[in-house]
Amino acid sequence: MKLTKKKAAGAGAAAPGLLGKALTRRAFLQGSGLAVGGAAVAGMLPTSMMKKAKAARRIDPDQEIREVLTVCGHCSVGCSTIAEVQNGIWVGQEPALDSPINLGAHCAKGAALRNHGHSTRRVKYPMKKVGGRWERISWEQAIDEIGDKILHIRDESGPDSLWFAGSSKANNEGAYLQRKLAAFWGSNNCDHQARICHSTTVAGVANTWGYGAQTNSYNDILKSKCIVMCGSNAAEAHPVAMQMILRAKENGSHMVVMDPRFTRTAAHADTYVRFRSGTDVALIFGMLYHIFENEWEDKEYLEQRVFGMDRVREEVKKWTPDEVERVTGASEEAVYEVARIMAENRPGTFVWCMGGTQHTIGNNYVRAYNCLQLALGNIGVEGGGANIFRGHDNVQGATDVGPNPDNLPGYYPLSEGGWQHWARVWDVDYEWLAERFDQEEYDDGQNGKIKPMNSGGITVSRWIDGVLEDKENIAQRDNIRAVMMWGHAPNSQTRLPEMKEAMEKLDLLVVIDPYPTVSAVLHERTDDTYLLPAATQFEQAGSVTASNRSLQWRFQVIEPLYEHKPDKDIAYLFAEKFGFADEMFKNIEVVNKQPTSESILREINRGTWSIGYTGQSPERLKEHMENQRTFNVASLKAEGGPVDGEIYCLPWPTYGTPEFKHPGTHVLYDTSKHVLDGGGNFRANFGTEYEGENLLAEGSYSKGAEIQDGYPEFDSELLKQLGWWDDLTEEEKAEADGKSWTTDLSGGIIRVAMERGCHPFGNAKARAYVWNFPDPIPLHREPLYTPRYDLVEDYPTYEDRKVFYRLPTRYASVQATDYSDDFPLIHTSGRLVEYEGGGEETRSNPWLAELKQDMFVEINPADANDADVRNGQMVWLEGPEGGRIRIKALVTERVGRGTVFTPFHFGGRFQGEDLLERYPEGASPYVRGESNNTATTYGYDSVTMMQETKTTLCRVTPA
Amino acid sequence: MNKHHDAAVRARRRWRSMVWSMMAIVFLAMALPSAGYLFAQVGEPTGEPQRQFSEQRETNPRSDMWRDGRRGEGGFTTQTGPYVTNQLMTNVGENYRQIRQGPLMTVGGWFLVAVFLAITAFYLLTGQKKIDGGRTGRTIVRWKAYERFLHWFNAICFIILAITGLSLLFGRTVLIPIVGHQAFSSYAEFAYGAHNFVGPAFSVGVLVMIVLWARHNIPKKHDWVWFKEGGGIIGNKHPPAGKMNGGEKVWFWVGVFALGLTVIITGLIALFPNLGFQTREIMSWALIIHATAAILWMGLFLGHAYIGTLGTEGALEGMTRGRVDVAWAKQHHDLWYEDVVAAGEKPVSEEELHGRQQQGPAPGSTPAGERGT
Amino acid sequence: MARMKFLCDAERCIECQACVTACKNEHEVPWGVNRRRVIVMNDGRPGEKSISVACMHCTDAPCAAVCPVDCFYTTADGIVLHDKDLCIGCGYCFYACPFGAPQYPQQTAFGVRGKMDKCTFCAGGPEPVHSQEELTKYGTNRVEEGKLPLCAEMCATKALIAGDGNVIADIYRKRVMTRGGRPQTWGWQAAYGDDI
Amino acid sequence: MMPKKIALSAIAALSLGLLAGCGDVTLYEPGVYKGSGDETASEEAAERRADALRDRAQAAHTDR
Repeated sequence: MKLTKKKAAGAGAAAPGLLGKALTRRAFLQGSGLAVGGAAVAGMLPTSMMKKAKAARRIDPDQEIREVLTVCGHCSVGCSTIAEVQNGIWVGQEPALDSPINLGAHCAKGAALRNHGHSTRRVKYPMKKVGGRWERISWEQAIDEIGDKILHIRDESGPDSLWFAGSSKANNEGAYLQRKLAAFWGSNNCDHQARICHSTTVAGVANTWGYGAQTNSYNDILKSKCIVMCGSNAAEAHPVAMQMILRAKENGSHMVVMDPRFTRTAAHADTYVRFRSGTDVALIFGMLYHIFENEWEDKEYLEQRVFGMDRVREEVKKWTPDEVERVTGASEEAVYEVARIMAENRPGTFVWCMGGTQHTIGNNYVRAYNCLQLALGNIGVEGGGANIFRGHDNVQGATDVGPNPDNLPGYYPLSEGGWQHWARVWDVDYEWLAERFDQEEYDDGQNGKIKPMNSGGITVSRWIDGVLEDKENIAQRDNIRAVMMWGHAPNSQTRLPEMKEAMEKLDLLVVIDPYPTVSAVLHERTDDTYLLPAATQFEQAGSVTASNRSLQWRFQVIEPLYEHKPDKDIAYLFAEKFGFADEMFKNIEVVNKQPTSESILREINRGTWSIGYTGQSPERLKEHMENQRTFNVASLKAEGGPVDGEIYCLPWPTYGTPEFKHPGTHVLYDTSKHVLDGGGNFRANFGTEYEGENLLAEGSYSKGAEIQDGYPEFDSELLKQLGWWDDLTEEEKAEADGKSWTTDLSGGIIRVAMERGCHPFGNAKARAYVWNFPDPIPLHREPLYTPRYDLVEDYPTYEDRKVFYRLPTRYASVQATDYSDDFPLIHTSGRLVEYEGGGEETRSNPWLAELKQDMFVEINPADANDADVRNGQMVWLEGPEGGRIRIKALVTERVGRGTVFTPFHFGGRFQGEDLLERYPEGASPYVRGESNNTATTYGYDSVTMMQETKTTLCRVTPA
Repeated sequence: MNKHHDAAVRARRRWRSMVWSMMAIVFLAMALPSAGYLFAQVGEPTGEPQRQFSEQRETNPRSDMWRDGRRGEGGFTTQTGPYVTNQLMTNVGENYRQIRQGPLMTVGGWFLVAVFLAITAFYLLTGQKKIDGGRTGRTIVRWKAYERFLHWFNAICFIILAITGLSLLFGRTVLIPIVGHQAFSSYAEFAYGAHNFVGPAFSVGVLVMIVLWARHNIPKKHDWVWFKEGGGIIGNKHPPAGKMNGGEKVWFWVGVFALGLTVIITGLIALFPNLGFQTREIMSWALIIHATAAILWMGLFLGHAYIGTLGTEGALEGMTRGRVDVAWAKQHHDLWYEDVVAAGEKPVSEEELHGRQQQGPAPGSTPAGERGT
Repeated sequence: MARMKFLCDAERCIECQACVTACKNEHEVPWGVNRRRVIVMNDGRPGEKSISVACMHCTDAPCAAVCPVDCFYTTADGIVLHDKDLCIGCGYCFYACPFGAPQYPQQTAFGVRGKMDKCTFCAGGPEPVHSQEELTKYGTNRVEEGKLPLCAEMCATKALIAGDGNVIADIYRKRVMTRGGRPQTWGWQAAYGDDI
Repeated sequence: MMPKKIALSAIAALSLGLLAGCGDVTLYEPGVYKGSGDETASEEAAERRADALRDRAQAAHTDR
């Protein structure tokens, strides 16, 4: 009926100007909330109710639209995007075509970012549970009550009875303050997602060649002649990285995917190898077997730059093709083929993700990959490298400067030296800081005693045991009694039934998050439970470190919605309540109880010499963001423009002060470049010799180095020996004397070393043999829950450990029981492209939630027939520790026979029960489902406490 | 008496005018689409004759998959929604388009025009078939009130459905040129709704009719004779017929029963997509069959309506008053008349009828024929 | 004259759904209505390929041919648009479209569907450019701002490309030459006829 | 009978006339849309934005 419509249209056409002005932001939010909510609700109701779904967005064409360049918060690729803001409302999203990282591209999550500026499914204001019901409270009341309770617990049980999870989603400034808050509180009991993400990578890689980060970059893959992806499903986890990978493939690069599951990434590979989950070491050594057999290794490289490869060679000899096939299931032809491709196509890059890290011997996997790349001479070259795709948007940054239980920002150790350094940076008295900690000494697990200030705290993967374990078995004063989940989704952790128990045992549970997360609903607590609304990344400014170590500046898009507060503000409020705000924020600019991101980053710049986080001043980062278009996509180097010659967003290490203008390091350990140009070599972090063997590089050095051989790391003594001491200015001398390059706050040692072409961290060999690890040579060990119990005799796990990160940790005693008869299927897990992490924020985004509405398990047709299960049917998936989940079966050949796959993003249902009632009203996500981790099992990496999620057992029965 | 007679005459006139206007609507409905062809140039066929969905003839490793994709083989999709298909591409739609825009619109349209013209020509040539020897003045009950209600209910529904249905099929060609897009869209929205809501009611009516009247329409031997003599439409033969003659039985079985059920079933398939079993393929074929059957049915309907009204003197009364003249009964349905008389029914004259009516409806054999007029 | 087309490069498409959510984001398309969808063929098996499908803006559009109220029109640069004021929600275009592009807000008894909704190539509809009516009924109008459909602009791997047929054919041809393979311009012949 | 026929034709003609009066008379041409206009559908509009769109396609889709 056109006539009536025309009339309405006419009226409407006149309205926007008036309405646009009259419309307050709050009214807009309500309107848009109704619309979006209506839409989603309609989708769940019978379709006849779907009429309500209608766009309610208003854009006034006559008013100015502000464009804000920001960075996606959903994975580590670091995609820029342009937010269009009008009247404080995020009205549009445009691709940032100039960004050299994504060239405007996004995945499902990135393309749906704008919803974060509108979502009503959030925790809108502070809430607490009173008699089992959520009640709204004020921020003042919340901080007051929580603070009092925590202080009370501290009085009774010491500072270590508070454990808190920081966040890999906080920006560098937020994450840094989280670590600093823990330090000033007097405990190392803080951790974040990196523990259950890439901790084994960081440990394995750092101990092999120096730094624990991705050596090259997504962009650098364009130069690879061969791309091997093992345990990485980039098409779903890092979709925009696939742009570079597929471009490289089009240019003739060979793409190999090795994975137990035929992933969406595998679908694009030239070669795909399926093998049994949990056998990477055997597979990689099977490849090395062929490489050594055919003398494909880079002998000169090994001689000059690698230590201990001969010892690895001995182990590799055991991995004959027959044995490899027996253990992994991969045929000799397949393994030989991949080895040949890698050998014939150099440089080649090796990519791994959670598939290679989340294992009880994850550190062995990682080092096996390293050995393979070292043998081929692929590390430290453009197009080569270990391209370790990180998970969260700032997991690299939070690892570098954030809440880690086992080190201080910049990977400074928990030893007195490390603390002294940071006390100097923070400008606080070391003694005062030390007194904040529990002064008792506890078992260090190596027949010694250690103070909590110097012992690694309880990890995020194990906090449950910190609550549930007998007090006598824990190497600290008392159990964990209060937990603060500050930007952490607990359903990404294993053993949820026990977590429920632990949560219920706590004296206090505080959840700080934009969304309620599973922490708010898993348990049946009635009181002493708080929800504090934290702002999303788009409601605050700050720097964020992508997987390639680039620190992009994320400009603030909108003011925080509702009563949300940025992480840094929350940190300030707690510090104030705990009574050390003045000390903690001594050198940080605080405006109206809100610390500024810029001043926090400057403090980070002043302290983190060890990893070169010192050159990335906020001004430099912003300048880079503003000149994105000037950067070359393959080299990430600016060609002309105001930042000519610098690498995009100064990937660390960017040594020296901002004024020193180090260009950032695109490819780590690359000897073909001058150190002032981002060149380098392997780090001398483990002394100069081991058992009489030289650990320093031999005849290999970065371009233009004045020392044309290996050399140890720089300190004032070395400078003096070399006769370079007088290159320092007088002020530098005063500061640098007696210091090393990592603790010299003047940066003089670094400056002089680099100006002479030398790398401040020395020039050594990479270690294929890591003597300080449980398995110096990476060994294959069967998973704790293995379907091949017959192999346990040959490849057993470790002995149980009494104290490991303060907790007893079981290995052999778990493996002692054979579960493979009752639980015949390998249960492995991974990501979906639509969701991220625990999934709460993405499942609360209707544009994403609509795409995956059911939790499911992928099961091979043969296994489905064995279990009498049809496609689409509801099934029970049960783990050997008793946790079980009721989910949909997806019968597919994507998984091989004997393996099932579940995504880990779901939550809001528990063992068949819907937890909807336990969410604060209106804050439940659109899609709820069983968390797969309800059915996962015990198992922790022998170096880092990484949880085992990729290889456990289960059985599937019709529900 | 006279007064009564006048009243009866007036009533009859009223009835006639009603029926005529109804007929006029029907004819207009038929005529409008056809008339449109006079105004508008007949559209050139818009599609290419037969589209090829195979894009590459060379073989390549994945050609099988793409061929399947083009053939409409389903894939996997995470999108959900009532109108989401998991097909990359399907040529179901192309078939639908070709048939609808091709034979259905051209052949179907011209078919209706041709039938209409043929009937007009026939009428102009032969004129109305009169009652042999004139009316006797005595009448006999032919259709009871509920039967007449059923008939006219269905007739009205049919006409509404026909008009609205034809509007949706031919409106763009015929009406848009006349009334423009907007007016037509408003009308079409109404027509579409009317069609969808009258349809189910009509379905019920037709089903009831089939159940109630099937027994009158069981084919008999004498029907064969009726057909051999061409139904007596031409010339002066009076082939034998029971309550239903051969022609009416054809209308019943071919029209009401076969085409009716076809139209109803296909209509319901198209009308209730929320039942869930309907794929796009089933739906589009349902629409094609629906329209084809409906057009055929309308053709038959034109004949039925002509014979029942203009074509035959005295036929319409059976459905309006419910009573027919004895002469008409003997002429057209001799076997039935004999049966009725044998069963004890006595023809009644107008006078007796009115007299009886004055005393109120007589108990027993004769139903209240005039009630409702 | 430029002729707007979509092209989805199956060698690049990784089924990441960015195109789908970009569309939802840009036009606030309600739950249950999908202007664009991704189809995976041979899901989970070697040879798996995915394609993003939406309205292809056909040269001789079947939807327009069967529409009883003639509500479709083609812009001079080849974008097939429709007028929701004229649409009666009959569903014929859904049956006719080879790509399953037309969507409706409802699916209920008695054939009530609501006004048809489909990809507009981010070119809005017949309402005044950038008006609230255009925004609510059809979504934003990017083409008028000199921008291309957001789905294509945001594609993770630049598999989905949109724009003037000559330009995107050029871009695609270069890729195919680098690849040394044969082109797979999926859906082009069906949508645009033989002269590509 | 003749008067009835004439009456019938008259009704038909009248109805047509009345219906035609409902709106502007638009003569249909196959394939040509004559509904409410869209100013952005014209040749001029397409011409006006062609260059911008061409540049945008290059910017958005080429592998820089």
